[in-house]
Amino acid sequence: MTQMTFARAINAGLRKSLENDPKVVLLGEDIGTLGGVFRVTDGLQKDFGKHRVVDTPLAESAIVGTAVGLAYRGYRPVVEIQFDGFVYPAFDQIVSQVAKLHYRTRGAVKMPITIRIPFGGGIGSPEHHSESPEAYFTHTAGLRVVSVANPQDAYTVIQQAISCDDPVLFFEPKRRYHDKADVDESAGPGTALPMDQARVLTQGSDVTLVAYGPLVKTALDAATAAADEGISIEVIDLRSLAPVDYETVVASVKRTGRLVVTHEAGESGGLGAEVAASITERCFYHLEAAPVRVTGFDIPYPSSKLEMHHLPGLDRILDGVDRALGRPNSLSGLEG
Amino acid sequence: MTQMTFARAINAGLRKSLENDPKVVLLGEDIGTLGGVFRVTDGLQKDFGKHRVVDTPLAESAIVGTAVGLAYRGYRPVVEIQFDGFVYPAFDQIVSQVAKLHYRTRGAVKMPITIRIPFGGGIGSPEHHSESPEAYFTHTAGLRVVSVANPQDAYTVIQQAISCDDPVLFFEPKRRYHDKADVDESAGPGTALPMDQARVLTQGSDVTLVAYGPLVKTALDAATAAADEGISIEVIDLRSLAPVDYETVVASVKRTGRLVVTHEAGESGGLGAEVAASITERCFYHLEAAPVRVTGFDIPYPSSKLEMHHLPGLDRILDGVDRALGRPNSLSGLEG
Amino acid sequence: MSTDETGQGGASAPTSAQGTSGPAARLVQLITPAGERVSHPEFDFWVRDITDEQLCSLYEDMSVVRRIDLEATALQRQGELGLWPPLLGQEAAQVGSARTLRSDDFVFSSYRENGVAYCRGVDLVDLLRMWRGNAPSGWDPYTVNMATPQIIIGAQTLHATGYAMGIQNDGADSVAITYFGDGATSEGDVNEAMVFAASFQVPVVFFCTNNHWAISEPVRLQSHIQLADRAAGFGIPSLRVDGNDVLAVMAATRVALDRARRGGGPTFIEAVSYRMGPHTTADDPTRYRDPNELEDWAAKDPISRVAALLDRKGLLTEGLQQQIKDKADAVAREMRDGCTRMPDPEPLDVFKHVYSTPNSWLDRQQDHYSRYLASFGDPDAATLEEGAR
Amino acid sequence: MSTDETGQGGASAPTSAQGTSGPAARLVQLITPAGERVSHPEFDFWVRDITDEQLCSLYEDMSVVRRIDLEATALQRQGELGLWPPLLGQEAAQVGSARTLRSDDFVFSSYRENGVAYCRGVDLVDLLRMWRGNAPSGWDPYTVNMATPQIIIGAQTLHATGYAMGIQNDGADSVAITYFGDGATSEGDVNEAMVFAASFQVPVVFFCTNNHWAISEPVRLQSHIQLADRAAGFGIPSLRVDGNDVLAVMAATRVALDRARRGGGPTFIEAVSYRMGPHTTADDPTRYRDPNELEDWAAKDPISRVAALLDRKGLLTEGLQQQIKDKADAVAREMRDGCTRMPDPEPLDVFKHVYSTPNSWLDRQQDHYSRYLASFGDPDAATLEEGAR
Ligand SMILES: Cc1ncc(C[n+]2csc(CCOP(=O)(O)OP(=O)(O)O)c2C)c(N)n1
Ligand SMILES: Cc1ncc(C[n+]2csc(CCOP(=O)(O)OP(=O)(O)O)c2C)c(N)n1
Ligand SMILES: [Mg+2]
Ligand SMILES: [Mg+2]
Repeated sequence: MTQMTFARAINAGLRKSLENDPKVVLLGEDIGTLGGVFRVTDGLQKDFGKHRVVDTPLAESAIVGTAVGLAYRGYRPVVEIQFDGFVYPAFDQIVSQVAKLHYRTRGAVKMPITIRIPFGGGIGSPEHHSESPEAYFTHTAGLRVVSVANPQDAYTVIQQAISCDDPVLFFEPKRRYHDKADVDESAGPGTALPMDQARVLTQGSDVTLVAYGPLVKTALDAATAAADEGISIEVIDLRSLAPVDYETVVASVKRTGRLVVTHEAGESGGLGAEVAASITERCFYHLEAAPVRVTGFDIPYPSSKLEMHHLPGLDRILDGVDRALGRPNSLSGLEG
Repeated sequence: MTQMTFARAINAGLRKSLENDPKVVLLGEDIGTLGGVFRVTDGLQKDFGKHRVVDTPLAESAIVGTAVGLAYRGYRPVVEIQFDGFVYPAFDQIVSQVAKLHYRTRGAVKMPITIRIPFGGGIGSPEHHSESPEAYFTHTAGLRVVSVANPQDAYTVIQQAISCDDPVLFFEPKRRYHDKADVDESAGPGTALPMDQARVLTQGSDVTLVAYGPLVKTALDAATAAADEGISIEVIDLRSLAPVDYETVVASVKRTGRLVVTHEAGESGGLGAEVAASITERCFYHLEAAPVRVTGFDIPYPSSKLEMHHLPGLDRILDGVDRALGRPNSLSGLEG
Repeated sequence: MSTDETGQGGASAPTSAQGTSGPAARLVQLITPAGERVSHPEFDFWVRDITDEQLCSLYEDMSVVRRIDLEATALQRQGELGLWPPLLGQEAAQVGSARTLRSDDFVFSSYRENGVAYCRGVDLVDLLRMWRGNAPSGWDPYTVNMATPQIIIGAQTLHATGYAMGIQNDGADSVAITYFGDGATSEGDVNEAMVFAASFQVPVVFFCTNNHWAISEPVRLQSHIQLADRAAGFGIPSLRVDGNDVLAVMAATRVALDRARRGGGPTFIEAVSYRMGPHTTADDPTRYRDPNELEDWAAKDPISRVAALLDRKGLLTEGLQQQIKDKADAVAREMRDGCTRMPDPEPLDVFKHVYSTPNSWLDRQQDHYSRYLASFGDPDAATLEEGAR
Repeated sequence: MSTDETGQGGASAPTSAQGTSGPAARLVQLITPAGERVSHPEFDFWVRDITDEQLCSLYEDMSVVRRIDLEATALQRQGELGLWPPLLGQEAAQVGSARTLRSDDFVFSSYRENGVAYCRGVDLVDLLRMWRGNAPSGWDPYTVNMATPQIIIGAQTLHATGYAMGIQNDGADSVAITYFGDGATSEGDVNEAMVFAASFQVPVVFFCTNNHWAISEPVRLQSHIQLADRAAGFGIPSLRVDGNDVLAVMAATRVALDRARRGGGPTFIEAVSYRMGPHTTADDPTRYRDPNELEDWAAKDPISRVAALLDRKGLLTEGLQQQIKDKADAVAREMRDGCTRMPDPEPLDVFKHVYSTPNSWLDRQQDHYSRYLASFGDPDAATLEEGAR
């Protein structure tokens, strides 16, 4: 066990992948000499060379597009998109090429590309630096989408993503980069929980609270706070956003009868809608209330002085829990 | 009243907008001399000149990006994306610029840009020509998204979109381009139903069937077929996909107690998830069954010889209706 | 239909040809439209090994490619294909370049390079699979080292550049070549590909077929200057060749490949040709194209000029012509038969190969859909249900 | 802080300067780092009207801009701003170009052109609004004809090109100018912008500040050749100037503006400068930058060379220096006061201006959120609830 930050844990996982497979190459802006603007790739170019850890020109479509070419050649490229808001210039290559080439070539060409994206808000940044674009990718067939919420998962899941033969979007909750925890570096990608499975973090009987990435910590805090009021929350860290491990969520909701989903992304068409709709389909006769979404608003990410209003915090999540439980809440008395 | 095809009706609407407002300009690939690959802009360059109807170089990001600049200058650009699958290179300009500039400039700069996208399948085309990318945009704050299902709406809604001060993505169901109907050309954008409102097409008491774009016709056919079996379906043409006119859908579901949503786009994270989740939130105690989604699969659009399997047809919709009604259906006996 | 395994170039190559770049490079031509072999101080060197026999073989390949193209167009008209993008008029550009490639070079092309695919050895029926709507692609790229057609304009140029980064990492001396059109030069991706290729000096050849049209848009709308001149601004040398001259195309491609193999980085080739047919079988060029232009270019036909050259050399014998006709007939027949006999795909094929590992969302949809099919009591569907995974 | 309303150019302009383009254009310099005014056969003409008084005024603007920049950096260090992108070392490129613009020209810049914003007359407090995190942008673009900063690298070049299409349609003689960095030249958008600008020959100036770094990446990673040479490949003439020489920058910008106003289309300017500070206040350049490089460039400082020139001319009086110091002090004070006194935004501001017309989804979210705020019994929240629309 080693204490390390979230960012350091990803770094350690990347290092392991670079060591274990000579076909792993890292591509991105400022990932080499600088070690990334968040230092996630710190030291890797020095240790693995300029051909394994490549500082690229400033062009996101090209970064992903050349990763496709490298994959054709048998490589396993790991791409860094510097911030969430800069993934859109690469959208075409991701959606029309990375996601579809395995299908389009009838399985002949594999696209074992990992696209790392620091995402989410809460760090006081200017526009385009705090977005949560995951729903664009969870709606894209051919991609796998994961997010991690603690250093241990960061360490193992990044390795699982890299060794997966399908393309994986790996969303890193940037406001948790400095969180520290023990990491068991002997936990290999093979022995750890598979990356497409969710994890139940706290057992609870009153309501199921589904979160991922940056809000897992907030959800756990909410569960602790609720416990004081005698409310028992089962917190699930989704981990895999596409596909969602509905088996785990369904099992929980069948017991609790109530569901709250939370994310930073805007509500309409967000992953919460997908989870709510699917759980309703699968648990309709077990549900005692409509699933509740506690999410960011349908707005461009706001200025940093206002971001705490946009981001679901502990109180808003508890308000959502109250709604799911039919307890007094901010919308009491309002009709649908 | 004039009989015209769907494509012709859009052409007539574009012509009206060009006539009424000198600031309206059309931009796109092959829209001038050729009149568009679907002939939707046929004759417009001849009549309004090369500065109003502009054949652009082959670069989608630039088409949308220059439209942004034209909007800064007070123009109302109407952009054509040749096929759904070619909108992704423009994704960054749409999501980070078109959608956000009004917000980012605190209302100082308006983005009255209309982006026309022929979408959907059923025309036997090769890959990238039959996609349904609407959910990417309905999840993007700052955009309005509409789709139309008949020539009359095509004629009026395109004019409403162009005169709207917000950016509008206008999805045209390309497999309906040749459908003919009477169009009342005296119906102005001001007198017609506002574009953000849904329309109830058939009154029904057993189940609410929500569709948009190409599947409205299929939904109506399903309602007719169901009527023979004594099932009364209320078909709603959503028209506005963002925001969805939930008032209209809620009123219907509160009467029928059952909801089926259908679209060609893949199920997971599609607009159907959003509609199902929102209707469950607002009508939980009126729902007698879980909302049912009848959609395309989570796959890249398949080869044309298989597209009828992917596309929701009349029978699959009726199977979904049976599911909503608890009648025997293809999944009978299956547990969630 | 063969690939060029002979190592071209060497120390004696005229160096100026290798460095051709900069504005308004002169159009390289080795065979005039009238079939005259004109000598060229730099480029003759690069085709010095082309024997009469090889010339005949190039003539054959171009003729066969034309026949394939016409047959496919006919198949489309007869309802056997959903769509076809004719390459009529571009045979020299495709055959001339493809025939210079080694089998370990890798091709990333657009939808129009079916002549290149033929030269790479793609099975004739596989060539049509996608256009018939039977499958999302026709062949396994690794069996012929050519990716299946790219429809997203310009996207493949980045794939070629990335592949070339891989070649460089591997220390190999093969080359990635990417084909794209005049219209494609306007897309961001193509320009970004040149940025990356130049920055990393990787072995990639940008082969731009300027066929003068991007659907209805003339090349002048994309650029007021020659497309070959685009490359210099990225630090990439370029060549501008008569794309209807099979020898000039070979020479230019060899210059580029040679440079790439020696670690000299990317080259941009503009092959000036003409799209004699419609953009695709769905297009009607009479709406936008002056028929005189077509006539002008018909006089520069890439195949008839080689016929004329062979004739001058006394090689255009009846025997040769009959042999080529027989070959073309056989190829056309094989293709047509294979096309019309191609079995339809199975319904549950729609779920295949989306992922290479199990996916719970999709597996459930497949399960539900096979139950749906089975609910019609369709015995086929029931069978399919089992065989699906 | 004034704009250049005098119509420059005219029939007597030396024509060769207007046509400068092609590879390796020589770096234009009119003031040496030592402050010597060197004459130039073509470019002198374009600054022939610059009086001593104007030179002093340019000196003042550059000095004030530097002070603004340093003050903002200090404000960030003191926690008053969330982030600041210093322009230290780029004062001549920004002031020299911005001062040649007419007020009806329109600027589309990146985040670093705060000196340009100052010259356009942007309010000092508005300059900081976004960096403080108070609002998504600082000013109304139409009051100063300058768009607020663009963070998406290169995106603004397309906006400028589109705006210029609008100018052309309107038959106006104003110009759109877009600022971007060396790194930005690799983005597809910048290249597509050149394609459109060249195709339509619209009045736009591409002003590329080559400050040698894109965060930690040296310019050589983006291009092995001079950035100015990129433009020729698009059919766009280019100029390469000493970006630390305010007169050379003025001259080049005037050439470009003059060409644009006369219908001559776009021009690309590479202003060769240096980012003396970190990329932003969040950056640590010691991780990637050789300190010697910084020293070399310090010797080419854009402000001290004008001081030296003024000194040679006997114009660098104590009076002038005091006057400029007073001005800079006053500006810094006004900015600091305005910054620290800036009222925080109201919670429900997050919902404002997403749309310009009512939107049922958002209106409901706003309603729910104000109820939520009110549920805390916060009287403020209750008030906000009413005043929100
Ligand atoms: C990104 C994208 N935009 C638009 C299209 C539609 N489209 C298909 S072919 C074509 C013209 C391409 O012209 P060019 O690059 O010259 O190649 P050619 O067809 O002449 O071989 C267009 C616009 C597309 N396939 N992809
Ligand atoms: C599309 C996009 N990708 C990445 C970034 C992150 N980023 C911000 S500034 C910068 C470097 C820009 O360098 P340059 O264009 O030279 O401008 P400079 O900062 O030197 O003024 C990068 C990579 C971004 N803002 N936008
Ligand atoms: Mg072409
Ligand atoms: Mg820079």
